[in-house]
Amino acid sequence: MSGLLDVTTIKRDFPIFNRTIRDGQRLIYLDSGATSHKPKIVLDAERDFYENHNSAVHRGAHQLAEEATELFEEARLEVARFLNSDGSEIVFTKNATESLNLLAYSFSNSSKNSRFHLNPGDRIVVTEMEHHANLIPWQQLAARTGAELTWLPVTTDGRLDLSSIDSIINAKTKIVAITHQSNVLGTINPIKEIVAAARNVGALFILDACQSVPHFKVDVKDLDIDFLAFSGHKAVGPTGVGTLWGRAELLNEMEPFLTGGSMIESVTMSSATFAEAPQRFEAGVPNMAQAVGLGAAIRYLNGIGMENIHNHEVALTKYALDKLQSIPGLKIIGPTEMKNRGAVFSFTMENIHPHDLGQALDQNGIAVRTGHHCAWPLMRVLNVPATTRASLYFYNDYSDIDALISGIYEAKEFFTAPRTKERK
Amino acid sequence: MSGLLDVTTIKRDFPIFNRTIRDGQRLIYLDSGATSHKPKIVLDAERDFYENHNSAVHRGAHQLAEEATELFEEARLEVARFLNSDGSEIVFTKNATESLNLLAYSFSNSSKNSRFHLNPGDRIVVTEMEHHANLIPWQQLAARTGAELTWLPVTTDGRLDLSSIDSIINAKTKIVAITHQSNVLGTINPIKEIVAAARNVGALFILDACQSVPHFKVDVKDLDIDFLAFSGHKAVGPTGVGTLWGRAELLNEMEPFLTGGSMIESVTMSSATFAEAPQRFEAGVPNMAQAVGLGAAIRYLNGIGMENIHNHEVALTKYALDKLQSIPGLKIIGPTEMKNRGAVFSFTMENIHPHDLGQALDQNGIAVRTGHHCAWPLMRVLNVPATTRASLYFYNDYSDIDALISGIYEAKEFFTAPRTKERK
Amino acid sequence: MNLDSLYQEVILDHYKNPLNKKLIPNPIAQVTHLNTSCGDEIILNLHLNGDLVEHITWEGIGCSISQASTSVMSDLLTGKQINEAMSILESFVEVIQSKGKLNGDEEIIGDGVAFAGVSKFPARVKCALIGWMAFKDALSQGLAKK
Amino acid sequence: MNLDSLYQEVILDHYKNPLNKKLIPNPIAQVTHLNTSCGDEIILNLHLNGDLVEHITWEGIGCSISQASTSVMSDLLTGKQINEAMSILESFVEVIQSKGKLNGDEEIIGDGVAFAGVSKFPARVKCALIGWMAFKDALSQGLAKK
Ligand SMILES: Cc1ncc(COP(=O)(O)O)c(C=O)c1O
Ligand SMILES: Cc1ncc(COP(=O)(O)O)c(C=O)c1O
Repeated sequence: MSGLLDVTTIKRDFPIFNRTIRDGQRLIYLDSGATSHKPKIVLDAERDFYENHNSAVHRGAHQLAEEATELFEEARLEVARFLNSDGSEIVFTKNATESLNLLAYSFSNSSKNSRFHLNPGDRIVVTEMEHHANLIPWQQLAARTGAELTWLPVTTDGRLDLSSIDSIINAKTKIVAITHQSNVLGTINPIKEIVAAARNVGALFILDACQSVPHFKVDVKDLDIDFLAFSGHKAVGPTGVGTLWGRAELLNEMEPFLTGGSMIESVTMSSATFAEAPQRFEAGVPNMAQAVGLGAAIRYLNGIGMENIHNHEVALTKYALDKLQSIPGLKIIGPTEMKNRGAVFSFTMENIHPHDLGQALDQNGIAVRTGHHCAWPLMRVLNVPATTRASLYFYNDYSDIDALISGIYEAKEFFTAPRTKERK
Repeated sequence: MSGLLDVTTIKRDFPIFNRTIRDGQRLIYLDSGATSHKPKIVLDAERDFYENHNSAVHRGAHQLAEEATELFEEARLEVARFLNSDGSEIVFTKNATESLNLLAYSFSNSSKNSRFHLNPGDRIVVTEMEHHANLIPWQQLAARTGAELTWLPVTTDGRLDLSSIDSIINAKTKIVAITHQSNVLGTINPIKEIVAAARNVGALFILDACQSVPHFKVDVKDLDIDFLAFSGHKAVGPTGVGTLWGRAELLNEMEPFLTGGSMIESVTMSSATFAEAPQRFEAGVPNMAQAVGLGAAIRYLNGIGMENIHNHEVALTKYALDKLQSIPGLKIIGPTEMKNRGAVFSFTMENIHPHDLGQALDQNGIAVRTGHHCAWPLMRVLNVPATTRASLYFYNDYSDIDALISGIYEAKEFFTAPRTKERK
Repeated sequence: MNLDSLYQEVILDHYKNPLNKKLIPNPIAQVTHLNTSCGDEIILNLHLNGDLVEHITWEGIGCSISQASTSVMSDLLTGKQINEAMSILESFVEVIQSKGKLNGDEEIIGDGVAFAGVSKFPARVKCALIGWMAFKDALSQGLAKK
Repeated sequence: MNLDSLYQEVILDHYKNPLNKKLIPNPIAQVTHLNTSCGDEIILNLHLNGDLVEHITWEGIGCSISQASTSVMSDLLTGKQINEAMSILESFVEVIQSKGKLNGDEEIIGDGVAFAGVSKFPARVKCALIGWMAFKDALSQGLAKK
């Protein structure tokens, strides 16, 4: 039994599925929400860069430098097209965390009369389901500027509660920064509705697209947002590369973040002026091979088809929700209906701590994540100390879910069986 | 003829030397100051990470996560040992530029009573020969805090002028940030002497070791410094990874820079507390494969031997200085004596603009860099708009220098030959 | 390695019936330790009587390893001389950090030997140590107050 | 490709004997353009007379490509109607950005055809365009002042 995509064939593109786990067992990887695996084509693209074109981009007049620059800039265009945007709007960072910090620091570097400047009393709005990467930078920005950080609450079934949106995103609001899909709950948020509220009060809208861009088509024009962040490593790309997309007119108005080589216009001992975006935000020799690898990753994803990936994940989600809910004592933390929901499943098991469950699954070759998933405040809201999380991608199929289900039953058996042996 | 190392054998480790330049010519790469090439062993280490162990470090309890974490932390220890330090003192960044910005931002995030806090009137001291990466972050920090940025001047023969060091590094001085070796001049600065001046007034000492760590043994304990930055990609490592070394007690007192996942202790919606160093400074899923690649790069360098690399480069430097100075019209920008000098040669040629000279060399397969080399203020001081720079590494030999010399003669011939053809 | 060899009966038993899991008030030191990667938490109260560890009581949430290990620790170290307690603690830490190389001496670390298998799972080392580290911390705070 | 086909005689000649390389004072617009990757600099003065480009004079330092191209530009566009000058500029830019695909029409861009080879060297495209971009910039500033 398989999903809509031919997973057997797809898996052949990913070398890691040739290895086994804990003494010869099949690798059942359900941790793509943390990081995805990489197809051979991405590794080959990085390697080709190093073996044939390696050189510092934008800096040399020799042939290697020309070739390296061309490959790097082609990768930028690939990412730009993927998001339905323009090359001048794509900044390469090291990960989504840096992308979001770039915004928060650039805003606090801005001068008093800039649109990015925050004053005491101004508001930054996030949600209770944010990943730490889209929460702490805003806490810090609020602390630096005296702005107030507030948030949209989460309902007990893991959706955003928008009932008070107009009082939360109010006239004081300058920035709204929200995740597209929760990495814990799987919830896909109604971005257009929130963008409309932000537009109404003239606030900037920032989308944390770490868990959406790898899984379904994200079109920045259609969503009508201002900034977007995602990480290459969750989208079958290399580690060490992330993306910040921003509207060109905004990026060009923003103050720099990291400063140094390649981002300048002119420099004296005591001051400097800066290049246009995206160069303005790419100080130093960039993560060239990684950017080139990300370009290849996106070509690969396009080859599979984002629509196909989405449909495949919808099928898996339906299957997994049914199966998981049939396990006695298992509680799904997050929406249990299919609507606006991705293939990420957090759950708790009666009388088994998530760490123990994760360990038991690992002994069967099943990789899940346990803990607070870098969304500790959400855990507090939902009143769970931790969850077990299975997160799927297009290289997973029904059999992986079956393995998870029987692994859970086995763990249940092991941890809740009556015991006789006496303590020494 | 070759240097002290067996370059023919060494080159076999570097796949890029199998390719040719501009219609079948041998690649003569004299741009390692910008970025170095990578031995196969480094590419294999990265690939092995992706193909066999890929997983988010420090986050999962499954086998892949364990293996990934172990490889990542082993790489950290490898870097630590290389600098004669401890794993807890090594922070992985994306490049040296980020390492230096990390310091500048962390310092401005510090609270009033912290030793890192700068007040108006406090002094930051750099030199006139800094790379933009070790200049602009301090300009910006000075602008944010009201501190004063000042600098040690450079003499006409490209050495630091230390005659007024005691009035420049004075009681107001809180930070001294200086390059170990100039990426333009090749000058190796007398670090211990400057550290002593900094210690005298209680200032922190930061070393930009981008051009030293790859070329000779750098021992942070012996130098008695506080922080050090270098980039992996200049040390036969991957792109997308840099290092910040800092004394443990300083790192643990410093405020975070990038914030997000994996660098926290505890998080609520409105505030957060932070992990110990180095985790405190590594927000988000790190550049894991690149860190592992850097570990392999350092093992490779250790295999060749830093002492051997240094001796090899000393031999090349002697040879190159003699040959270059014999070319009529060629002027070396930087020291012409061997003492405290690395294998980096900037020069100008009478009546040939560096760009044109670089282009002519490129047509012969010779990769050099032209321009201001991200040290624009130094160019102004030395009163040259730009230079041509040849920078060598242990995979270069005498024949590469010979090729450079004859390439320069050819260019001279071409650009200065008397011409007859009339303008149309 | 199968589940049984990691989760020995002793561990599961301590997990189900933890010892000293009820805080006695008025300790000489109270500490809270977090496992920052999963959100687990141990609150530990220490009572000293001269050089004697009089009570180690605790509260908290966590996985079987962390709960059982804290239970074992509280049982083992209560009634010991401070220096004896510290030397048991050092022996236990050594086993847990041995990456599967040490089995531990039952004479010294008692039920603690059941955790030797944990040392092969780096991600669980913190779980096995959280209670012990809390004790160590409480002890140094308690001694500072004396 | 050998050096001669990139550095055509025309280029080397203009480099040695640049035209209009002496600023005439009191321009309607003066602009300074930098090549940020190498530090090269062009200062350009523009004089308009109604719809006519009356003088283009300049100063600056740079490589042979940037100097020669600015010289060719100043010669070619002086005395032209503004819209004619702009259309020549567009043709030149198109050739330079063609990555070796266009040779350029000598009827339109005159000595500018000598720079067609530059379009194969992405790092030199900026050099070939710096003077032209300075003119474009000065023109729009000049027109704004009218
Ligand atoms: C002396 C010096 N400092 C800093 C840097 C910046 O290094 P990176 O661009 O890798 O951040 C470089 C290299 O470009 C350098 O040569
Ligand atoms: C929703 C969300 N936002 C942000 C991040 C941070 O991404 P990274 O760690 O790659 O910077 C993650 C993943 O860890 C995530 O799931």
